[in-house]
Amino acid sequence: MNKTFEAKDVNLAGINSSLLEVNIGPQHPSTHGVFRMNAVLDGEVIVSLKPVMGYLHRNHEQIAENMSYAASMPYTDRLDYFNSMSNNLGYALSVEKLAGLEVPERAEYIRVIMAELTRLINHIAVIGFLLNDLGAFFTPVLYAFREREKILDIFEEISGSRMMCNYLRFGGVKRDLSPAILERIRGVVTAFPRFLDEFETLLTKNEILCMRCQNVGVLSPELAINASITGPLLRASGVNYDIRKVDGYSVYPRFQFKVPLGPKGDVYDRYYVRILEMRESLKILDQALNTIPAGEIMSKKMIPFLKSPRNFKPPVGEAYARVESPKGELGFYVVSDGTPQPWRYHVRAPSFINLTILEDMCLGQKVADAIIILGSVDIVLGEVDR
Amino acid sequence: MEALDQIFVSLKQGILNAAAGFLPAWTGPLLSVAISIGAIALLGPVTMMYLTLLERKVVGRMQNRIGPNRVGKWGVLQPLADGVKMLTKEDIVPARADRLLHLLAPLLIVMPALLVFAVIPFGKHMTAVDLSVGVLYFLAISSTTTIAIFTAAWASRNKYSLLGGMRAAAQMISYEIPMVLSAVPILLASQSLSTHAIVEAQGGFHGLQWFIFTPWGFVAFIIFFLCGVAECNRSPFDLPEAESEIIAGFHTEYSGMKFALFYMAEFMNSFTLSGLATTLFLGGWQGPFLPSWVWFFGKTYALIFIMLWFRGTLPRFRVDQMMNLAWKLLLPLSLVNVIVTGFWFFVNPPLAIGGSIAILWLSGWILVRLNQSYLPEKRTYQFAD
Amino acid sequence: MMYFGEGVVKGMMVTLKAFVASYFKGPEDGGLFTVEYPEQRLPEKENFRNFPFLIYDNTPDNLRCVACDICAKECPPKCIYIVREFDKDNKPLKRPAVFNIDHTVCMNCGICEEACPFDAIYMDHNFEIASAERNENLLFRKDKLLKSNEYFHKIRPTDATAIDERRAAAEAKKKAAEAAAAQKAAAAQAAPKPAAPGTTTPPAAEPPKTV
Amino acid sequence: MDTEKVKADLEKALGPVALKSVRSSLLVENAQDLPKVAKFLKEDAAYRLDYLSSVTASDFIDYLETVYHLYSMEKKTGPVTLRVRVPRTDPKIPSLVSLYRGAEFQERDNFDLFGIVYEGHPDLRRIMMWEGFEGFPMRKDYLQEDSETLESVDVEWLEKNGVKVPEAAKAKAVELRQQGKRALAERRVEDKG
Repeated sequence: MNKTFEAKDVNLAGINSSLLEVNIGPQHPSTHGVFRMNAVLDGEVIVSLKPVMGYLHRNHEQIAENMSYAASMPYTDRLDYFNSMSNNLGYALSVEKLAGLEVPERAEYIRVIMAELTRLINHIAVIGFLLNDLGAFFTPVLYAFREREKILDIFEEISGSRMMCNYLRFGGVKRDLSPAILERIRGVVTAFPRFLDEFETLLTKNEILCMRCQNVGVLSPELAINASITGPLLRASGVNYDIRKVDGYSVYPRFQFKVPLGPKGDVYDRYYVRILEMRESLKILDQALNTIPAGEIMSKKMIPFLKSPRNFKPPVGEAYARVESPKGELGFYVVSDGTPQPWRYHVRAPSFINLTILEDMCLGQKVADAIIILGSVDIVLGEVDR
Repeated sequence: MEALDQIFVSLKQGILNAAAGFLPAWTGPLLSVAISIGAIALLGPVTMMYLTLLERKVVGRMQNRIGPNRVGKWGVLQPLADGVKMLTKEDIVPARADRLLHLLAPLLIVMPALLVFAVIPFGKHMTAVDLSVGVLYFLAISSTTTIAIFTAAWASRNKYSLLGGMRAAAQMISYEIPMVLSAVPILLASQSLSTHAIVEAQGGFHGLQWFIFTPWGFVAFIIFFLCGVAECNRSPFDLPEAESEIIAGFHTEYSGMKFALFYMAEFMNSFTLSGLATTLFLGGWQGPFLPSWVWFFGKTYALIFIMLWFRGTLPRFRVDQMMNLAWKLLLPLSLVNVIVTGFWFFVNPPLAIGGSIAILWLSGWILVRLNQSYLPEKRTYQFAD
Repeated sequence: MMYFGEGVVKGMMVTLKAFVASYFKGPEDGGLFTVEYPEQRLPEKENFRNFPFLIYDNTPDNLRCVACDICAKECPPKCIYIVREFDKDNKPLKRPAVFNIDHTVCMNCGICEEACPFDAIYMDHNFEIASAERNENLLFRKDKLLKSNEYFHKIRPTDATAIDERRAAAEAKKKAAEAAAAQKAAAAQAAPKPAAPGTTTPPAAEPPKTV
Repeated sequence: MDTEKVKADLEKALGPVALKSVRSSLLVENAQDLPKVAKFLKEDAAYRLDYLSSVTASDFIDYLETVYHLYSMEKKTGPVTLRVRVPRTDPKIPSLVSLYRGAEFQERDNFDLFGIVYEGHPDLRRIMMWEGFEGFPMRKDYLQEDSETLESVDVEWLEKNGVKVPEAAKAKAVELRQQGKRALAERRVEDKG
C-alpha cells in the first residue's frame, strides 16, 4: 500500500495550529471549468472538501420547455461540449422512444460511428488534462489534441461545425456519409492504434505517474453502485456495467467488443481503463465501417417535419432513454403533453452525479491528489450545471 | 587555435593597455575588475532572456509546434518583447501584504543568482574570481535562495503562496545535503576546492579524462544533477510553483518587473548549476580541439537541454514522494559514493573498478528494494463481456 | 521493470523522437503540422456553417426571401427580426422591409437554413467578422446580409448546383402548368358547346406549390 | 419489468401500501411509505434494484411530482419507475439518501429548482442558485425578475455610487415599495405554435 502521510501518527495536541481553509476554484487552472471546492487543509492533508457548483447554470431544462423539440437539439451540443454527438444521440433516442419512431439501418450505423469517434476524442482529451494536472507541461495534451484535430475535421466535414455538431435529427441524421468521408474515417481509425501505443510508452509505465496515481482516490465498488456512479469511474472499480451492453440500444448488439474492468478503482485504473476503452471503441469502429449498409438516412414519417420542426407533436406520454456517453450514463427524461413544446425535459448528467463522492475520495489525501482525483472523475461544467 | 581560445582574455588585456595610456596607474586593477563585473552583469540577464526563448522553442518542438516565431526572425526578439511587457505591466501589491518584504524578496533572490557567476570557469584563464574555495562559495551562496523564496511566500499573505513557501523550504533544504555530499568525491579526487584546480585535474588524455567516466563520478553526477534540478525548482521537482495545484506557488502575488526578477533568478540558477555540474563532472572547458569556452558553453547548454527535456516530458512529484526521494534514496547513495571513492583510490586498479561498480550497484539495488512501497505496482485488467 | 527509472527514460525517448521529427519529418508522420493562420489557411470545408446570409438572384432587390417569418419562429435563440414591406396603399408585399440577424445571439446551428421553404437563407463561410463595437457592427441588417447566388456557388458548389437544379425544375414545372392552363383556357373559350354535361372536366392541374 | 408484477410483489410483501400504476410507472399514493418500498426493492432477492439512476421532479400545475428510475446493476435488469405526487403548497417527500447515496445531489437540485423539501436529507441546500436567491425557477408559475424597472434598493445603490437616476424610474420604484410588490416581468405569452 503506498504509505501516505496520515495526520494521526503525529500528536498535534501541543501545537495550536489552526486549519487552513482554501477555496480551490471557481477560477483555478485545473478545475476544468467554473467549479469550486471549499477545502479545509491540515498542512497539506485535506480534512474536508465541499464541492460548490452552479456558476455555469443556464437552466437548460427551462429553455427546452419554451422551445420546440427540434429547436433544443443544438442546445444539447452545449451540455457536455466535449462530445456533442453522444448528447445528440441521447436526446434523439428519448424523443424517438416517446414518438415511437423507427430509424433506418444506415442512420443507426452512422450514429454508432459518430458516438464512438466522440468517445475517442473525450478519452484522449481527459487523459491529456489529467497529465496536465499532474504537471507534465502540456505535452500529453498537445499530442492528444493533435489526434483530436483529425477527428474534429471529419465532424466539420459532415455536420458543419467542429464541436457544436447538431448533426442528429429525430428518426435519422442530417446528412449522409459520402464514400470519401468513410475512407477518411477509416484512415483515422487505422492510424489511431499507432498513436495510442506511442502515448502508452510515454505514460503508462512512467514511474512518476505510477507513484502519483496508484492508490490515490480509491473508490470501492459498493460505494460506487450506491452513489449511482457510472462510466469509466464505475468500471475502474471493477463493476461490469456498460449501458451499450446492458440496454443494447441502437445497433450496438451487432458488434463484438469487451468491457475493461479495473482491479482497484484508483486514479491509475481510471486512466488505464480509458485507454483500454479507446481500443475497444476502435474495434467497434472497424466492424461498423466494414458492415455499414446502404439506404436512406431519415425515417419516412419525419421527412415532412424537417421543413417545419414546429409542427412535430409527439403523443402525450413520457420517455426516459439513456446512452453510454464517455463520462457515464447520460439520460434524457422527456414528458410530452401533445403540444410541440415538451412539458418537462430533464437531463441526467453523469458528471453532476459522479461528483457526489468527490469528498469521500479526497479525505486524507493531499492537495495535489485532490486535483488529480477531480481530473480523473472527468467533469465538464456545461453538463454539471446544465 | 590558441588565439581563438584566449580571444576574450586578450580583448580585456587590450582594453586595459589602451586605458592605461591615459588613466592613472592605480585605476588598472579597478578597471579590470569593472570589466569582469560588466561581462558578468551582461552575460547573466542575456543568458536568462535567451534561455526563456530556448525553453519555449525546445519544449514547443517536442510538442509538434513551432514556438515563438513572430517577434524577430526565429522569435529572436521575443525576449526583448517579454522584457518590455514585464516593465510596462502594472506592479500589483496585495492590500494586506507586507510591503517591504514583498519588495525585498525579488532582490534577495537575484543577488545570489548573480554572485554565483564569479566562480564559474567559462574558459582557460576566464574565471572571474579564482577563489581557492570556489565550490564551497558556490554551494553556500546558492543555498540562501531558500530564505528569499520563503520571504516572498510569507510576505504576499496568500494561502497558495504560503503552501508554495512551505514546500520550497522543505524541498531546497532536503536537496541541499545530497547535492553537497555528491560534490565531495570530486573534491577528494582533485584535492582542491577551487573550480580552476578541479578542471585542471580532468585534463588527462588531451582533455578527455573527465570525472564522469569513473563509476563513482557517474553516480555522483546523476545525484548532483537531480539535486540541481530540485534546487532551481525545475520540472519534476517544481512543487513550490506548481501551477496546476497552487496556482503559481510563492510568486502568485507578483506581477511586472518583480515577477521578471523571480523568472530571471530561476533561469540564471539553472544556467549556473549546469555550469557547475559541467565543471565538476564533465571537465569544464577541457576538450580536444575546439577553444575552451566553446567546450564549456556546449556542455552547459547540453545539460540545460536535459532540464528542458525534463520539463517537456515528466509529471511532477508529490510533496512526500519528493522528500522521500531525497532522504531515503539520494542521501544514502551519495554517502556510499563517498566511501567508494575512498575505496577507489586506495586499491590498485583492476579490483578498484570491479569493486566500486559492484558496491554501487548493490547499494543502489538495496535502496530501491527498501523503497519498495513507492515503486509502481503491476496491475492486471480483466475484460468482461 | 528492471531498473527504477526505465519507464521515465522510455517516455523521454518519445519526446526526443518528437523533437527530432519536428525538424526532419513532414506533417503526416509526426512532424510539424502548424498552419500559421493569417499567412497560410486550412482548405475551407464545403459543409462548414457560420452565420446565415440571404441570397438574391443577380440584383440585390430581387431577393428570394418573402418575409414568411418561418425562420424567425424556428430560430432557437430567436435572433431573427423581420418586418414585411407594404407598398403605397399599404398592401402587404412578398418582401421584407427589415431583416435583422443579431450575430451576438445567433449560434450558427443551421435550423433556419433547414426550415426555409424558399431557399432564401443559407449558412455562410465568412468567419472573420470580429469588430470593436458590439451593438452596431454585429447586428447585421438586410443590406449586410444580402449576398449573390454566384457567391453561394463559390462557397458551396455542390449544394448550390443541386438547389439551382431543383429550382429550375420547379420553375419549368410551373411554366408547363401555366402553359397547359392557358392553352386549356384558350381551348375552352374557343369551343364551349361540345362540352357535354356527362364528361367531367379533368381535375384542374394541382396548383403549383411554390415549395 | 412490467409494473403489475412489481405491484403484486410489493403488496404481498409490504401489506397495506397504496399503489397505482400510471402509464409504465408505479405511483406511491402516500409519500411517507416511499422509503419502505425502495428498501424492499433494493434488498429483495428477486429485484436487487441497487442503482438509482435518476431522481426527476416535475410540476403538473395542481401537484408536484418526483420520478425515481431504479435499475439493478447486479442482475442488469431494466428500470422500475416509482412516482410520488405531493401538493404544491407544502411539498414534503422523505429523502432516499439513507438508501441511495446517489440521490444526494439530485434531491438538492430538485429542492433548488422546484422547492420540494426532502425530509431527512443530510445537507438540503441550494445547489445551483446562490444562497440569497428566492423563488423556485423551474415551477410553471415562476416569474422572472424584470431587469428594466428599478426597485427602491437599486435606486439607493445607484445614487450611492453617483449615478443620476431619471425621475420616472425613481417614482416607479417608490410606487412599487408602497404596494410592497417586487418588479416581476409578466410571463411573455409564448405563441403555442
